[in-house]
Amino acid sequence: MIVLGEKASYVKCRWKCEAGLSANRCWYYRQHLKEVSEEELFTSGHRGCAGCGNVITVRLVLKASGKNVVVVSPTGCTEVISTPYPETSWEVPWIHANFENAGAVASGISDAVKVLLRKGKIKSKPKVIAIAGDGGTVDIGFQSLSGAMERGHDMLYICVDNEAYMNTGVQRSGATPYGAYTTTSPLGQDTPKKDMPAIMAAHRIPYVATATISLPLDFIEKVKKAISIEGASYIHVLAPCPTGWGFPGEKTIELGRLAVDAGMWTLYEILNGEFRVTYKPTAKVPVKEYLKAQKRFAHLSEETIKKIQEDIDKRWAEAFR
Amino acid sequence: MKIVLEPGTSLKNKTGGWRNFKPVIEMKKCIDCGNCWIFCPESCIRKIGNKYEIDLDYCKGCGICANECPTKAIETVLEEK
Amino acid sequence: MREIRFHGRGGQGAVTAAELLAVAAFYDGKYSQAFPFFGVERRGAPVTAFARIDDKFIRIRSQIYEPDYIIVQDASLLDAVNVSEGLKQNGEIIINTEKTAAEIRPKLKLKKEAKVYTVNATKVALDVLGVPIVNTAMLGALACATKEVTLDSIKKAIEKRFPEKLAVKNIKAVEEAYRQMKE
Amino acid sequence: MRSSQSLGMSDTRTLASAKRMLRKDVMTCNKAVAESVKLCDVDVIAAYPITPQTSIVEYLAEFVAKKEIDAEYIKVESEHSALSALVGASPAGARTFTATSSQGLILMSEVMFTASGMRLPIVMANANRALSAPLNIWNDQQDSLAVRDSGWIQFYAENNQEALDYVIQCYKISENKKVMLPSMVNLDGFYLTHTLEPTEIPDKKDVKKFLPPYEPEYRLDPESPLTFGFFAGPDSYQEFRYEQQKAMENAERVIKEAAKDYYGFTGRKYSAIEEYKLDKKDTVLLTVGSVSGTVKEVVDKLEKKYSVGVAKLRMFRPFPFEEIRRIASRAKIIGVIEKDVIIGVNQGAVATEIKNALYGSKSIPVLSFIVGLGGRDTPPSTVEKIIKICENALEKPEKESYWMDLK
Repeated sequence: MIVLGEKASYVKCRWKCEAGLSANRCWYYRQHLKEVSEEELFTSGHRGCAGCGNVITVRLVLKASGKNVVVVSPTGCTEVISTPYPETSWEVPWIHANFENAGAVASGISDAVKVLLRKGKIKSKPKVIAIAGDGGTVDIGFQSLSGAMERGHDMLYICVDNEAYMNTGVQRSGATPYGAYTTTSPLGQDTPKKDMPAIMAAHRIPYVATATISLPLDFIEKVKKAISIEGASYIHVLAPCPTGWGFPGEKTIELGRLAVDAGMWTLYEILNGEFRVTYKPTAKVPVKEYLKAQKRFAHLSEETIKKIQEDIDKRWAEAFR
Repeated sequence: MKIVLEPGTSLKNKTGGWRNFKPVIEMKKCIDCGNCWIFCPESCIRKIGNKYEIDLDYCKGCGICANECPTKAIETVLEEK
Repeated sequence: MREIRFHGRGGQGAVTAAELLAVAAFYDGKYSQAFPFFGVERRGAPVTAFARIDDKFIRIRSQIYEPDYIIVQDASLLDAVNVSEGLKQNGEIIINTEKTAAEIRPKLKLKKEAKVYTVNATKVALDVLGVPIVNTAMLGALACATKEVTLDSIKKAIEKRFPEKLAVKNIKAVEEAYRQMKE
Repeated sequence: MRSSQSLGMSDTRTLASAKRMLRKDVMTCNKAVAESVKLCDVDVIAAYPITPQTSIVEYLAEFVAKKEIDAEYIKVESEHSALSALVGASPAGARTFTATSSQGLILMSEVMFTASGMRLPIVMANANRALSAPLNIWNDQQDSLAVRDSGWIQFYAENNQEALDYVIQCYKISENKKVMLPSMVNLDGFYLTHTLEPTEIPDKKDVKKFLPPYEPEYRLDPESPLTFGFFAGPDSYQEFRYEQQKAMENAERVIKEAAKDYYGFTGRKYSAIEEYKLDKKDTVLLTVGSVSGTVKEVVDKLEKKYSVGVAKLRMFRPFPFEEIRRIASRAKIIGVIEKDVIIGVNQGAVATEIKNALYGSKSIPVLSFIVGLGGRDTPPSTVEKIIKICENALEKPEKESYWMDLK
């Protein structure tokens, strides 16, 4: 098990290895990774793109959760690539209903489990996990998610954020970052990315966290923590998409790391109202490096990049005070 | 027709055919860090003791494993067609 | 079949009165039906409610156009609504007012066979309940004037509907209105 | 003579009530529906308030709060989420219930297709109400008829008793392994929902015997990790729809069986169509829902003058094609009285379906009478007019559809 909390060795481990410094130099990282479950609950043969960040997310979630779960996915890449009849990649109970109702469907399962346990109709209590894309979370599924979080069902909602509607061919969502090209923001997104974790935190649920697949130990730890907490929790995980962002498939993990190191994505958790940064990059990378690695930002002028950098500097100062 | 699907049935769909490049591990460089395994989107890198094996039936050749290998033990080579 | 139409103002309990009447008739061993006509109006606007009583199950579902009895919970409605519209030739209309039947009759455009009863239900309600909600008192008046339901069943319906303290007071209002009608 | 199916018949009641004490009370239809849910050992209720359904969810909330029902009541933030929550709860193994009306039903409609396609035995009560715009909170049946193709079994109640009885039977029908389709009970807004009348509540023990606990064939269960709600391409989707159609056909038989069992302990007989004074009549007035009672009253009044009877359509899905043909074979004209219209067709949805049923069989005129939209009252005088129009059309129908009482 990965030890939660303030153990010196662990903190040191995370601050070095997960920053992408060479894993061969960090004994702790290797040890912790060895503690991650080898069981594959999301099998090969799915239809995801080569280098798909969504699938890595699902794998990491299931490695953290183990078998005793029920997973809900709304419409999106994850659903389409994993369940074309008559095949499925899921080795855990899984259900899809519609695009905008993962929150509500998960509420229903969670409460059904509660009452069926009480009535002795089922024996064990699986954790309900919704795994939804950014479109199904910050846009069309927002209402049902907000309702579910506010009601506080025992469930974990994970937003797999690849910052646009990738399933339909890269259209902008509320999670698309400022400046990014999508087919429906051809001149670049002209609004800032919706701060969904902050909105979720405003629901005063016990646990909200951000994560990225590029720092798997941090992510797995957060999923485990969320599952152990009774009530509604929310994790927003940045999952780079080679197809939608325009970078070669082998760079999926690298891009996630760059996003964090450049300050485009901050890793933190809010446990019972208490905010804590869980990872501070050892060195701040200029955002230009992150932006220039992706086609969706290729059109940005120096001026715009400067503006983005200034915005990041401000947020960085706030986050890592 | 059943209204549910049996678990893990996508194993029938061998996605190895999607590949242009294939990863090759040079075992003596491997330090057993687990990076290739944890990041593989195809769940097709398996731990065998302290070594790793890539199931080419499913590997789509994305190259994440090679990119994330700290010792450059994995190389991607053009698939022979 | 007997058809009863209630006229009141939103908040005066006309719908409740119709419902209590239906429940009371049921306790008398009859079949009954009660339903409101809801507008989007809120407290204070004119409200209509209906009840039917019969010896067999009541199938008809339309509003009541030719009532046997009309209850007017608030005499001020006479200026706003044609309360006596459609009243059967020998129908009866019971009005909450301080005035006598003779005094109020000219305002009603009634056929000469129709009967008018008046009762000062507001006073009864204020005396007994402390609030000018006259629905239960008017039921007492109805029971006395028409004999369509028994006083006992009305009391039973009220007991079932209201919490005990309120039920006791409302039953008192029913009895008081019944007594006053008799006089 | 009154039909044995209609409520309040001493002959039907004696059978059951002689045997045991039955609970009878005066209540609104909304209360009756809530009472029926209480009898069915429902596990999860998810609902959102909307006029004129609201008191159903208020009663249910009270029942759950007082532990009279051992269920979870999810106070969702919309009707869409109400049905969505049940789409989660039902495959988790729960017996589920929701109630809605009008705009709420239409908001749900996306999920209705999902629930039926996933073959979930969800039961819903719908308080029939007009659709906006213009905004209107009163009764008609445009809402439920707009979702006629969503794969839900649809019943229409004439009175409170029928609504209560249908809800109980719906679970039995929907949960049948040969059916596995959701069902809805439609009750006319205000005309039923807010109308108090004597209603008999069946004995809990009888209902329990009639309706055993829900045992789903497949469940969201980590012990057997199945995938629900998958993606189906052009090579398989059509087959899933075909199976839904087959299930709907199976439902016809299952509905009959359920009605038979239900008769056994209530003495109340249900069939797809209730025939009232239909024998050897020229005109058949085909009715849906609460207006049926008014029509029967008028038929009683005018039976010496006109050759007219009533066929009350109790279920619209599955549609009772055979019964319609049988009724038509003995009649000269059918007048369909319904509270909806298909805009662009200038007829009601039921009338077009009747014509569909009669295609290729005996051809008699089918007239569509559009009444009561947006809660406009349908008094006996309107029914009388309809009977006269039908009588005149026996010779030669002037037109196919009539908007009654149009101002």
